[in-house]
This record gives sequence, structure tokens and C-alpha cells, in this order.
Amino acid sequence: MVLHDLFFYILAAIILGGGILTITRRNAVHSAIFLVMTLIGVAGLFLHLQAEFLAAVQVFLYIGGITVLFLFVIMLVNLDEAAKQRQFNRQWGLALGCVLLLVAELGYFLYQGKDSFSFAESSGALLQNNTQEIAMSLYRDYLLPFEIASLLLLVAIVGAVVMAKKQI
Amino acid sequence: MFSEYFSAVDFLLLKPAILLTIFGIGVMLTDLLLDERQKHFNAVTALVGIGFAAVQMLRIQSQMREAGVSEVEAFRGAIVLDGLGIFFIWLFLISTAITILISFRYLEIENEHHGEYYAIMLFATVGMIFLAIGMDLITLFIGLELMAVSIYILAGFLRGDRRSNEAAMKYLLLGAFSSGILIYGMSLLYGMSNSTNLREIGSALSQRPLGDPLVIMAVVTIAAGLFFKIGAVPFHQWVPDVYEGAPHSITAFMSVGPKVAAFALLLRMFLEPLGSLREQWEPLLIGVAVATMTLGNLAAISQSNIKRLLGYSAISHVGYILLGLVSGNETGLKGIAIYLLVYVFMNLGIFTVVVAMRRRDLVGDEINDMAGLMHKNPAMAILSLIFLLSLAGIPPTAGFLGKYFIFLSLLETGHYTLAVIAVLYVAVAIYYYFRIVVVMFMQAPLDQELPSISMGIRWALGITAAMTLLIGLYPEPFIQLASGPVLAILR
Amino acid sequence: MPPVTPVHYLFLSTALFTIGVIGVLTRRNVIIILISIELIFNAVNINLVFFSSLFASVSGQTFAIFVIVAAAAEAAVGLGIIIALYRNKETVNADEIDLMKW
Amino acid sequence: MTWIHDHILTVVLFVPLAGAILLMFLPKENKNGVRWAANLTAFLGFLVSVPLVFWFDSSVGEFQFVEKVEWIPSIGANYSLGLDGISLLLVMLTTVLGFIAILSSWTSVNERLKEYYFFLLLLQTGMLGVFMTLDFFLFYVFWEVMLVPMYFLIGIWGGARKLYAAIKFFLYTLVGSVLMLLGILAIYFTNRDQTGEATFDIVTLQNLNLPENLQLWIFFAFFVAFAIKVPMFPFHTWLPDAHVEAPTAGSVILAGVLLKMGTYGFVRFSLPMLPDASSHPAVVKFMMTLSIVAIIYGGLVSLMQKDWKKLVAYSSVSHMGFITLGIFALNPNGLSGGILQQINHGISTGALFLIVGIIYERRHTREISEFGGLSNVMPVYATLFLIVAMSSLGLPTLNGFIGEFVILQGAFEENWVWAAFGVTGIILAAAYLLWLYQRTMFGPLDNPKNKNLKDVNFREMMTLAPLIILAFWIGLYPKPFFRILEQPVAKIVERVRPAYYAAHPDAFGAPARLNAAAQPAASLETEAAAVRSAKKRARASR
Amino acid sequence: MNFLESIWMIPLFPLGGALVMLFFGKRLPNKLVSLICPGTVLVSFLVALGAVWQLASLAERRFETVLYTWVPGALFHMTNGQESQLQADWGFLLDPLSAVMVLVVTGVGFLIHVYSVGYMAHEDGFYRFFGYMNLFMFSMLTLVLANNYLLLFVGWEGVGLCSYLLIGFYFHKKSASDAGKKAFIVNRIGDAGFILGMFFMLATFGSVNFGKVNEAAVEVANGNFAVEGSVLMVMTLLLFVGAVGKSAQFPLHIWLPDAMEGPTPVSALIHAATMVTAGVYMVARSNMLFVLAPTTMAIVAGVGAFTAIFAATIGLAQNDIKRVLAYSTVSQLGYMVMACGVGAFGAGVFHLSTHAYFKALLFLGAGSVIHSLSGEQDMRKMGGLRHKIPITYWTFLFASLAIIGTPLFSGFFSKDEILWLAFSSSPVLWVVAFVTAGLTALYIWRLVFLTFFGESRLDPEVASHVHESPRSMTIPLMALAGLSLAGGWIGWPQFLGGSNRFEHWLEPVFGHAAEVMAAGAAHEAMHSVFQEWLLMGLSVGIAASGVYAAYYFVIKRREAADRLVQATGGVHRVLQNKYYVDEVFNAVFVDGLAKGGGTALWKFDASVIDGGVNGAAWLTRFTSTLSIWWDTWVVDGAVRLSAFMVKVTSYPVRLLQTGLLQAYALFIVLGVLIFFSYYLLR
Repeated sequence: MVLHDLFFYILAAIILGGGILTITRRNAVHSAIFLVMTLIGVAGLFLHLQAEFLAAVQVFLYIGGITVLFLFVIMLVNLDEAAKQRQFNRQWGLALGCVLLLVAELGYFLYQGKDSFSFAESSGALLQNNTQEIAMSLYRDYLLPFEIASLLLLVAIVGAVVMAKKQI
Repeated sequence: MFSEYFSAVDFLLLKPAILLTIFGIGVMLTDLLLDERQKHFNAVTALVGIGFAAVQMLRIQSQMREAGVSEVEAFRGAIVLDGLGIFFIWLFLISTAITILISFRYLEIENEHHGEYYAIMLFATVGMIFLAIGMDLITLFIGLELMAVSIYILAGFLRGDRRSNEAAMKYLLLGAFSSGILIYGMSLLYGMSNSTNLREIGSALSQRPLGDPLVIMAVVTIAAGLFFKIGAVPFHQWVPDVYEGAPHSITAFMSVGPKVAAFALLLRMFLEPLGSLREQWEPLLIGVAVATMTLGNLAAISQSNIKRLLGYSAISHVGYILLGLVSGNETGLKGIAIYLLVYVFMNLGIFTVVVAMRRRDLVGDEINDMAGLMHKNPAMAILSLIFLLSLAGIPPTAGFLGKYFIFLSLLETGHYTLAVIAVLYVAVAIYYYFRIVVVMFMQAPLDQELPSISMGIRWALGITAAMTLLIGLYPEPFIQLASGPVLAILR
Repeated sequence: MPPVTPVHYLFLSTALFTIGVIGVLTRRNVIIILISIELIFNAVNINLVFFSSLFASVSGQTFAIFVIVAAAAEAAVGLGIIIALYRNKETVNADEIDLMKW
Repeated sequence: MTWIHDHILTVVLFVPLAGAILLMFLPKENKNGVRWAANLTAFLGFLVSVPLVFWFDSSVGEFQFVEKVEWIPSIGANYSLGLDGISLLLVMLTTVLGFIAILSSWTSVNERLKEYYFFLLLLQTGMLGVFMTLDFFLFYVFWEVMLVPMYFLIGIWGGARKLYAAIKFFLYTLVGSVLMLLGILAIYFTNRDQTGEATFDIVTLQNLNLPENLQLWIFFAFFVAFAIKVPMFPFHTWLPDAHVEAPTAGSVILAGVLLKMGTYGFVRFSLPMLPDASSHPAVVKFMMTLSIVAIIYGGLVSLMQKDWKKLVAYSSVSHMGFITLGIFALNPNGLSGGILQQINHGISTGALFLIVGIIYERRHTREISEFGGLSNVMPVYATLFLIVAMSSLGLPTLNGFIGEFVILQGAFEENWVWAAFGVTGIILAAAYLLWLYQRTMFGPLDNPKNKNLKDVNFREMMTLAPLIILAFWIGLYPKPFFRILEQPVAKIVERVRPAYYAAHPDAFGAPARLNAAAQPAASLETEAAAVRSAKKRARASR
Repeated sequence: MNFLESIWMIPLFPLGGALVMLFFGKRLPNKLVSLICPGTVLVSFLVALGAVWQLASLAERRFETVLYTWVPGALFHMTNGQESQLQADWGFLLDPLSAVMVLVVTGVGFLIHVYSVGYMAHEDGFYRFFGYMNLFMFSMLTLVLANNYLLLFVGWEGVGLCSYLLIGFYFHKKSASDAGKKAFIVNRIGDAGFILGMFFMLATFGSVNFGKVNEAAVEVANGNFAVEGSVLMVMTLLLFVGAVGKSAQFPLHIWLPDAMEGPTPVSALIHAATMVTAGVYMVARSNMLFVLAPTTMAIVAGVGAFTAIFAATIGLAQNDIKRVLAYSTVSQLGYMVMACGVGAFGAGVFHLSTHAYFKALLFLGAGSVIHSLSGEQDMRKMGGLRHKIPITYWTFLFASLAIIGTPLFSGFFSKDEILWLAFSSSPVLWVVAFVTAGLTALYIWRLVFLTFFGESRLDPEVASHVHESPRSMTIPLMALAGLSLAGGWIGWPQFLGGSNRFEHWLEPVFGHAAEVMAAGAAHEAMHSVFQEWLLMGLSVGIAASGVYAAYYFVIKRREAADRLVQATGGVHRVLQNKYYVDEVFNAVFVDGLAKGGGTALWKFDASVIDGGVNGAAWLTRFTSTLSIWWDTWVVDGAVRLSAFMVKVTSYPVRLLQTGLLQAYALFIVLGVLIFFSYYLLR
């Protein structure tokens, strides 16, 4: 089980390190790259949790789609100038303070909650045939959200086009 | 193989949404065939779509009546059509229809008359419908996103206008941020119950010990996300800015449709899964409600932009509606339903007037732009007066009725201090609403530009004013109408 | 190193969530704010998938898929709006977007 | 005829509204047409109310001409109207003053005529509704309805600070009325809890027995609403502003009718619905003190006014103090005097405002120092003013005296000190009114602008004539008025002080003592205590 | 014809006249006006005469008739717990007392009306004057004929109003309208007392009807009706406050001299013969109540005596002919009040009637002088008029003789009776009254000598126009002169061989009171004829010496008068300024209350008036200002403050709205933080 735990710690380090770097890098492109690092970490975690299909979706959709989209836009807007400017806004100190306070409270709550959180069903049984399970879930239990999601994507496409085009 | 999992009922319930989607796509397609001057045809198409959806709703209702059921479940419990859902769907259809009525002349003036506008508005309506009838976290979440994303786009629809861009930007970033918080809370709910069905979550939560930190985390995050969507203090700050920047017609839409939908979601969440935790969230709600009323009313006083002012006024109304949830008894919930019903009409009414103020060379969103309206268009001035009185809650307009139930419920449940605070804010509210009245009735016109009135605006004004007065003067059928949802929630 | 318990997963997701929040609150660049929001969604996904494996039920994973979809949609529209804004204002700095206030 | 008889109140109530709506369809340019239509409507409104007087049976204590139609059954609100003696008098006052107010505006208002008359007529319906309704919900609706037209009357056709005055009027009244709404709702749902019946029916609610501390809270809520409307002492500051800025007709209506809503509210709601609170010694003392302060204070401030209209406005504060003094004496004389004085105040102060209006129309100023010696050029005006002033300062044979005397008698019965303070108000009234009269009517006519003033014309005389006739009528033969009030007042007293009419030890028993003057107050306390304990027992046994 | 049944019409005739004047007066010729208005009064007089004639033949000499219930108030509890009904009728009572009053009022009133026809012939507003006069007659007759206190109060206030109107008849004169207002307001102070007295009466006896109250009072005297003495004292004192106001007793006398600003017939009718006696009438009417309250009686007597001497001394130093008469009136009213105070109600009423004759005559005579001198009122600018206006002179002489109590003149009988009864009550009172008698002789004869004797001090301009008054004025003068002489014979006292029929006539009214007084008196008054003769002789003597002193100072040794004035400079100034009472009142009430902004109105030495008066005036002004200040700043201020706070808080609230989306996001986080903190700290 130690190996198992070690994996978790490594992945957590990748995820959190990537996240911190993402939000601290001066260059937006670098941020996007470190976002990819985080996403890969998360994908790894998914694998670790035996969610193979989701790990794949994470890699294809997130890294392959969304991040590239980000990069496109970053390239589109004036990159160099933005990189030379101040990267953090004036309220960052205050904001950081608030967030840390919040983290303290959240941590406290989680720590308090660790006992009341019951793990009765934590069988640890492997999910056989993960993809098939997800398919059944998606097309049977969650067919309606799936359909709505398609509409959502349609709207997103139309919206992105409407927003980004000079003249419709 | 399909019928193994799904029945005809599922699709029957889905029909209004399907029709709206089809017409939405249809609008986008026919838009390609229309030239610049025929764009209003899009509005007609959209209206027809809403009409079809409405007819479907009527049929569903009659079939439910015939079958003698008050609640229909579909898609394996993903949606449940009950009184509440029906009530809200009607509100959405009405809001969207009236918004379409006031839109086309406005969009012509703005030179942004595109089919996508109507299409996205219809898609947003679909999202709202699922918010009203969803009984599953995933359905609700995805419905919320559909609605929200549509509104982001609509808010930024005047792409050439910086204020519109800015509004869309702020709304999107803050909206996404709040969605993140909300979904974090939802994930905790899932974690605590191993289910995404609201009712199952509810029964799982009621098993948990009092003061469970995880429950608190879930409640707080979900409450924060929902409060953001309805625009309650301190999560309200996007409201004035977005109201001001968005196109007039979209501000009108946002102030009713999505807001009512957010309330539908809030009611669902607080009453179904979190219903057993009332004593956990009630103090929270009281604080938020009082803060919302206070801030909304106070900040509205010194506004000079009418959309901004109405934004703050909308915030204060949220406070009142939350009070209905605070008391939470039958009267209170009935009050919320009636309040929302009335709110749709009066708010759309006053925004219709604002939309009509948009003239060729005039943005028309400053209060002073309404100067001398009584001389220019007395009918519109008098109707505005009715809307404003209703917003303030002066009988015999409809607005009073909503407040009546809220106040009564507060007294019934012993929240005397809250009741006094709430009634006193009525006086503050009248102060800023009457600033508009003063400008309209007692000042000379600043220019000779008449308000831009189209057939649609006429109809919209007529319908909203008639309803505002009718609900005020003869509220009985509407109270009956609103009792349905209450029974649905209280079961 | 203590053995990994469910609380660790929750801590991890909370930490990632917090990082996202900090990003939203402090970075000037609107695009990075949007990226930070993606981090928040990922934190949620960690939660969901963890619970899913914990309960040995896939609905959590399905939920995560929808979250990804929503994130994608928001990112797409958000980037569209950023482009529109950039076209008009020549800036992507959040604290310069303050035309409307008070 | 029977239809009219059965629905007379509805007819009376909606004739002004119907006229107002008809008025909207007249062309704006035809100013005289609009004027005629409005005046005819108002006159018709008065005419249809006349049969009420003849059909009213003053020997019956119940509400008469009752109409009841379901309105909002799910909350128990009905469209129900009815009159007893108290409301009959006020309704008649309203129809008379309504017509007079409209008639008085013939030449003084020239702008936006249609709206002006529309609002006046709408106001008329609102006021009538307040006095007629037997449903608390409907009452509240009418109560608020009439705010809006009044707001516009002040705000559009008012003087220099009209906007300020209008919103002040609105806000003050609104603050009071929303608190009253809470009181109404509290009564409503307590009744629903007690009887299981959801109703706003005033007659039913008047028989409700509420716990005393709740009564006190509700009394306080009502008090704020009514005291602002009256206005009682610390809440009175909206009144001078509103009066001074309002157009003449507005002032007449405001002083003549609107203020009465506050006192009417006390009589109709506070007293019968909250008998324990109303007769609570501390409450009575509080109300009496405020009334006396208002009487003296209003008089003193009136003395110092330099603005003619403001003087009259402050005199209203003083006079309304008498009314509340009478009402909270809580005995038949005080109450009937208080109610009659409402009518008297409507007549006298209404007429005083007409008098001011007449001169304002000619000179467009109300500075007292601008005038002097007007008797020379306007002898008829001077005579009319004199009569009106005398009626206001309580000269016997005129209406004011009857009311004040009966009120003071009522107050005296409870505590002679109250009456003694009240009497000072009479002195002050003479002082400020006569001084006003002297400064304006007497003295040399040295302001050249006053040299060519025209005396009152026929129309103006016609606006004042009915009021003066009424003033003499009440002053010389008030019996019919007292008879109308007898039954309702007795009912209220019986409700508030059940022991009042109970048999007393026979005459010549206890010796009359000077400090016996304090005795009735003490007896009021003991009475209240006795009633309270009886109620407690009843509750306990239940 | 049954005159008794129609006594209710007596007031109505003049009212009719007044109404005709109000509605048509402007269009009527003066001739017709001068026919109608005195005519109505004459008719009233005749009806009254007939009624009194018939009354005399009634056994109980009392007739009451009720027209209708005027104030039908509701049930109330008397202080003894008994229930009663507040009720006041519009009803009339004719008994010996009101008979005397009604005859005096209508008789003298008629003569003065006739006089006015001549006097006012050249005035504008002739009809207005007569309208007011008739209205006054109506009120006065209502007052004297009323059968209850409340209706009496109607007349009481009515005469006040008419007095206000008539004093202010020359309304373009500021002093005149000031005086009218002052009269009304000062009277109102008295009225306030009267009303409160009525309330005490209602609370104690349950009624305001004369008959019922009287009966109850008799029961009290008989011990069948328990009333605490203090109640009666307070009640009567309050009633007396009313009388003090109306009958111009100290300290509320101040309005009367100022009232001389009105036309002279008004002064004669209202401020000498009729209205001012209303107070005395009311006290006499309430005799039964007053005698039950010995303290009140003492106060009444004291106030009366003090007023008598006080006003007489002021009269000495006045130079305005009408003002002298005014103070004389105050002084004589003091006599009457004193008479009531010692229980000599009959004597008081007797003096009231004789005073009505001679004082009316004095005023009318003075009016005639003024008329003939084209409005000159300053005695220092008169002199030697006796040949130029002989009728006025001779009639005036009659009146002067009557007022000082020359034997056989009317004043002799009434005054002597008062002096005698005062003596039998308290020698101190007698001394005061005695001295006053001397002073009366002095100031009246000073007036006579200054006006009619000596060399003429007239302006030449005026002198050329001096003329005797027209017949319409002289005939009333002569009639009144006859009454001044013979009017007192009706009360010829027994020790002089008469039967004092006047006393007997009033017996039914004052009988009970007299019994009570007699029972209450500790020692039986020694009814010695010798004492009576002695006192009479003394009073005639002092009157004669007064006349001589006047002669000495005015005619014989003018410079002696000047020297006296110089020697007693301070005293004289005080007298001339009427003891500064007016100033004090002005300062405290009129200026203080009314003229808040007061420009320098102090006409008197600041050294004389101490800081207290200033302080009091300042205090009233201050309260008034404070009230307004309170209004604008505290009451309104509180409201405005909250409005202001609302507005002010509006801005900070707006400032939260920075327009920066990350600030908004921070707020969201803060919100979440607060929520969590709430649960953490709960």
C-alpha cells in the first residue's frame, strides 16, 4: 500500500506545484504550460483512482482542447506587453490574507470532519470495465444531462463565434 | 431497447424544451435567409416557438389533470414536473416572450439585429426549464450552465459597446467562479450521499449528525453559489454593473427569467436536500436577507443611472423574497411564489419603459433621460407610475400582494424584528422610486425626442401593466395559482 | 508519511481549489483568471472522482465529465468575450475593466 | 330604487372614480369642458351621498347600507362597505369638501387641468373608501391609494418647495402605514389562530380578545400610523410643509379630510380592537400628554408664523390635539365631542384654507406682512374670514365651540388637569387667529399692491357658503349630529370600558371632593384592572 | 298678549336687525338703517317691559321657557359617582334679576342707539356700526336671559366678539384694532376660567341649568348634598376669573381703558352700561354657590375693593376724558364686585343699574363734548364749554352728581347701600370704599371743571366749530339725566322712610343666599339707624370734600396742582402710567407671546420695571421660539437626520462597488469566509 500512497503524494505534488506555478508565472504561455502540468497530474490521479476513461477525457479534452484554446487566445492578444506589466492587482495582499484565513477554516472543518465522514462503502473494489460503466451511466442514467450538455456546447460554439467575430 | 429504460412520458415532459430548442436552431437557420430589414421575422419565429412550448405545457397539464397526478417523474428521476416546476416554466415562458417583444425595435436601433440573439435566448429558456424541474444535481448543474453561458453571451451581445463587453466579462468570470464554488459544494453533497438525486441526498443528509463540518462546508459553498446567482449580498456586486452594461432588453430579461430560475434552484436546493438542515442555514439566510435589503435600498438612493438603480432595486427585492424562505411556512412560500410572479410583470414593465427610452442618439439609461415623459407620452408615464408603485409595494398594485404574504409569514413565525425592518425599507424604497416619478411627472422634457415605441413595446407594456393591476385588484386566482407550487414543495 | 486517507484527497482538492481562488483574486490578466477557474473545476473533479472510486459507482465520474464540458463551454465563451473586449479596449487587465462602478 | 338603496355606498364610492376616468377621454385643450366635467362629477358625487343622510337610521348601532362581496376569499378579504354614525359624518364631510375643493380650483389652477382633476377625484374615492370599508385589508388598500394622488397634487401644483413637501408627506405617511400593516396582520393571524377563521372583517375583529401585551404592541404600531396622519405632536412636521406647498384644494382636502383618517383610525380600530391597550392607564396618560402638548404647542407656534397658510397649518395641529384629547378621554362625551370636532375642524380649517386660497390667487403671496387693511377693499371677504376665524377659535353659536366644550367636558371627567390645559388652547386660538385677522384685515391699507384687490366673487362665495351654513348649524343645533353618534360611541365605550355603563352606587353617596378629579382616573385604572383580571380568569378557565 | 311666552323673541329682534344689516346694509340708506336698528331694540324693550309686568304678577316670580335642547351631550359620571347627562338647552329664564338686567340693557341700549344715529351720522360704515350694535344687543340679551351657564356663555362670548368688532370699528387705526384684539384675548383668559368653572359645576352638580344648580346648592346648604368645600371654592373662583375678565377687575382690567378706542356710544353701551356688568351679573346669578364658599367671597370682596381704589387713583392722573371715565367704570365695577363679595348681591345689582344710567350718560356726554370739539379728547385742551354746549353741560352735571353720591340722586342710594353693607361686613372694606368715594368725587369733578369751567384752552381752529349736538343725541342725554336722578328712588332705603322695593323685588333670587350669609355671620350685624346716618353723612362729606379739592386744584389754584404733581413726581408718573400694569401685561403676554421679534417696545423706564418682567417676556418669547426651534431641529431634524443618514450611508455603500471584478470576487470569498466564521464561532 505504501507504493500506492507514494503515488498519491507524487501526484499531489505535481498537481499543487503546477497550480502554484500556473498562477504565479509572469508569462501567460508559461501559465498555460503549467496548467497542463496540473492537468496531467489530475489525469494521473484519475488513473490512480481507476478512472481510466476520465483520465483519457482529461488528456484529450482538457489538454488537447481547452489548453490549446487558451494558448490561441494568449497568442492573439498582445502577449509581450502584458508580460511586462505588473502581474498582480493591488488587492493581492488582502486577498491572500482572506484566502489563507479561509483555508485555515476549511482545513479546520475538514480536519474536524474526518471522523464523521463514514467510509462504509469504501470497498476498494476495482471498477471493472470502466468505460462501459460510464457509457451506461451516461446514456441511461444521465441521458438528459447529456442531451442538455450538447445544447450547452452548441450555445458555447455559437457564442464564441458571435463574440469573437468582427461582423456576423 | 430504448423502451427498456425510457417511456413516452419522458419525452412528453421534454416536449416544451425540445420545441424551444428546435425553434432556436430554426431561427439561426432562417436568419441566414433574411436580409437586414426582415430580421424582425426572427422574433416572430421565436415567439411562435414559445407559443408551441406553451401549448405543450397546457397539454401536459391537462394530461396530468386527467391522470390525476400532481407530480410526474421522468428520466429516472432526473426531472420531476410538479406544481412548482409548472409555475416556474410559465414564468420563464412569459419572461422570454415579453423580452422578445421589447427586443426587436431595440436591436434595430443598436444595429445588432441577429437571429442568434433570439436563438440563444430560447436556449437560455431551455436551461431555465431544467433548473425548475431538475431533481438531479447533474441536470441542475448543466441546466444552470446552459442558462448562464447563454446570458454571458447575451450580456455581451453589443460587441461594439465597451460597457457590454465589460458586463459580459465580469459576469462570465464571476459567474464561472461562483459556479466553481457551487459545484464544489455539490461534489461534497455527492460525497456524503453517493447519489446525485436531490431527494436521496436529502434523506442521506438527514441521517448525518448535527453540526457535521462537512455538511456545513457543503451548505456554505452551495449557499454562496446560489446567493451569487440570485444576487444577494455580499455576492451581489455583479448585479449593478452587469445590469448597466448589458443591452437594455437583456437587462430586462436577466432581471426576471434567470433570476426566477435561480430562485427555483435555490428553493429546490434549500427545501429538498438541505430541508432538514433548516436550523443550520436559517441564521445565514436572515443575515443575508437583511443585508440584501439594506444594501440594495441604500445604494439605490444615490444612483443616477436607471438601470443601475433598478439593479439595486432588484437586489432589495431579493432580500424580501429571501425573507419568505426565512419564515418558510406555507404563507412564506406562497409569498415567494406570488412575489416572483408579480415581480416578473412589474420589473419587465419598468424595463420596457427603459428600453423605449433608447432612441437613435440617446442611450436613455440616465434617470434624467425620462424627464417630462408625462408630456411626451402620458400613457407610458402613467404605466411607469403603476410599475414603480408596484415595485415599492403600494396597494392596489400587485407588488403589495407579494409583500403582504412575506410580512404575514414573518409575523406568523415570530420574526417581528425582521418584519419591522422589512416594512420600513418600503419607505426607503419609495424614496428612490419616486425620484423617477418626479423626473417623469414634474420636470420639463430635456429634449423633443419621443420614446421609441414599437408594436412589441406596446403589447409588452399593455400586458405587464394589465397584469400588475389585475393581480393587485383581483388577486384571488393568482393566489390559487401560487398555492399549487407551495403544495408541491410541502407535499 | 502517513497513510493516505480520504481526508488527504479532500485536502488535495481543497488546496487546488484554494490555489485557483488565489489566482482569481490576485492575477491581473483576465486569461489567467480564466485558467485559475479551470483549476477550481479540476479541484472539484478530483473530489468527484475520488468519491466515485470510494463508492465504486461511476456517477461521480459521469458528473466529472459534465463538469469538464461546462468548463470547456465557459472557457470557449470566455475567450470569445476576451477577444471582443480586447478588440475594443486593447487590454486584458482585469483592473482596467472598470467603466461601470459605484 | 331598491338597487340604489342596496348599493348606495358603492355608487357614492365610485362616482368620483368614474368621473376621473371619463375625464381622461376629454380633449386637453377644452379647459372649460374639463372644468365643467370635474365640477359636475364632484357635485354628482355629493348628490348621490345625500340620500345616506335620510336613509340612515340613527337608532341602530350596527353598520348600515352594508354591502359584502367576496374579493380574495383565500385570505379572507372582502369588498365590504358599511356605515355607522361615525363614518356617515365623515363620508358626508368628504363629499361636501370634495366638491368644494374642486369648485375652488376653477381659476386657481390652469396647468395640466386634466391631471389635476383626475387626481382630485381619485383622491376622493380613496378617502371615501377609507371611511366606508368594513374590511381591514380593503381599508389598507384605500389608505395607501389616496397617498399617490395627494403626492401629485402637492408635487405638481404646489408652491416653491413642492417636491420636498410632497415626498415628506408621502414618506411620513408611508412609514406609519407600513407599521400599521404589521399591526393589521398581527390582529389578522391572531384571530385566525384563535378562531380558525381567516378574516379581515372589521366587525368580527372588533370583538377579538387579544392578550394585553400583544395589544400594546399593536397599539403602538397603529399609533405611529394614526399619529402621523393626525398629526400628533412629535410627528407633525410634515403637516406645515405639506399644507404650505399644496394648492388650495389640496390643503382643504388635506386638512379637512385626510387628517381625519388618523383620528378615525383611533376610533374605529385602536379603541375597539385593542380595548385593553387603549384603556391602559399609561397609554391614556401618554396620549393625553401628547394631545395637550399638541394643543399648546400648536398654538404657540401658530403665534409666531409669518406665513398665513403655515399659521393655519399649525393651528390644525392644535385643533387635532383637541380631537385626540377627546377620544382618549374614553368616555361618551369625550368621544362624541372628538368625533364631532373632526367634522368641525374639517369645516373650519377647510374654510380657512379657502380663505387663504382666495387671497393667494389674487396676490400670489401668503406673507402676512404683505397684507393689512384688506377690510377696506374686500369687506365681504373680511366678513367671511371673520366668521370662519370665529368658528375656528370656538365662539359659541359656531361649530368649534360645541366640539371643544364637549371634548373638554369629557377630558374633565377623567382628570381636571387635562381640561385645564386644554382650555389654554382656546385662549391661544383666540390670540393667533385674531392677531392674524388684525394684521391682515385691519390697519391702514398701505401696500399699493392691495389697493385694487377684488372682493370675493360668486363662485368663491359659493365655496364658503356651505361651510359657513354648516358651521352655524352645528353651532346652533348640534343635536342631530350627537344623535347619529350616540349609538356607535356607546358601543365603543362599552367595549373599551365595560364598567362605564354599569350601575353605580346611588346618588349623594360619596361626597364630591376636589381631589375627586383625580379619582376618575384612578377608577379608570381600577376598572381596567378589574376587566383584565376577569379576562385572565376567563382565559384560564378555557 | 302673553309677553312671558315670547321672551325668547327679545334677543331675536336685534338679531334680525343685525342680519338685515349684514346682508342688505350696504344698499340701505342711512335713514332706514337709523330707523330699523334702534327700532328693533325698542321693540325688545317693549316686549321686555310687558314680560316683566306679567312676571310681577306671577306668584313665584320666575318664568322659564325652553326652545330646544342645544347641546345634547352624553352620559357622564359626576364626582360622586352618580350618572348624569350633559345637557344644555337653548332656554330662557325671566326672574327678577334677569328682569332688571333686561330692562337696563334694552332701555339704556335703546337710548344709546338713538344717540348713535346722531353721533355716527357722518361715519363710513354706518350700517356696519348698527349691525354690530344690534348683534351686541342680541348677545347681551341672550346673556341676561339665558337659563343656563352654557347659554349665558354664548352671550358672554358674543358680547366679547361684538366688543372686539366695535372697538376695532375704526380698523384702519392700529391702536383701535390692537385694543379690540386685546379686549378679546384678555376676556378669553377669563373665559377659560369660566369654562373650567362650568366643568366643575357639571362634575359636581351634573347640570349647568341655573335652576338645578341653585336647587342643588340649596341642598348643599341644607346638608343634604355632600360637596367638599374646596370643590366649591375652586368652582366659584374659576367662575370669578371669568367675571374678572369680563368686568375688568384687577388684574384683567387692562383691556377696558384701551377699549376707549372705539366710538363713544360703544364705550357707553358696552364698556360702561352693559357688557362689563356681565361679570357682576354672573356672580350675582351664582350667588348661592358663592355664599357656600366663604374664601371665594373674601377674595371677591378683596379684588373688588382693591380694583375700586386702584382704578380711582389712576383716574386721577389721566388727561383723556374717556380714559378718566374708563377708569371710573373699572372703579365702579369694583364697587359692585365688592358688594357681591360681601353678600350684598342686591346692592351690587342695584348699583349696576344706577351705574348704567349715569355712566352711560357720562360717556354720552363726553361723546357729545368730543363730537362738538371735532374729536378732541384731551381735557387739557378743553375748558369753559358750559355755555357753548349747555344741554350737554347740564346733563353731564346730573351724571356727575349721581356718581359721587349726591343725596337724592340715583348713585346716592346704591352706593350708600354698598358702603353700609361693606361696613357691616368688614370695616377695612368700608374704609377703602370710603376713600374711593372721595377719589371718585375728585376725579369726576376734576373732569367737569377742566371741561366745562375755567377759561377756554381750545385750539382756535376747533373753537370756531364748537356746536351743540343734534337732537338725536341730546334727547337720550336728557332721558338718561332723568334716570340718573330718579333711577335710584326705586331702592329708597327703609331708614330714610322708603321701602327698598328693589331689594324686595330681588328677594326670590337672593333670598337663600341671604339666609346662608346670615347664618354664617358670627355676630348679628348691629342694625343701628344711627350708624347708617353717620356713615351716610361721612360719605356725603367726603364726596363734598372731593369736589372741593377738585375745585381747588383745577379752578382756584391751578399752580397748586402743578406743584403737587411735581412734589409727588414719581407717584404721579406711576398713576399716569396706570401702575404699569399694561406694560407688564404687554411685556408678558402681548409682546412676549405675539410680537416675539419685538422691536424696542419698552416705553417705560427700565429701572421701574424690574428684570423679572423682562425675564417673563423673554421667557414667553423664548418658549415660542423654542417651539419653532424644536420643530425645525429636533423633530424635523431627527427625521432629516435619518434621511441624511440614509443618504450618507448610500455613498459608502456605493463605494464598495469599485467596478473591479476581482474586488467583487474578493467579496464573494469574504462572504464565504463570514459564513464559515459564523459556524466556527457559533
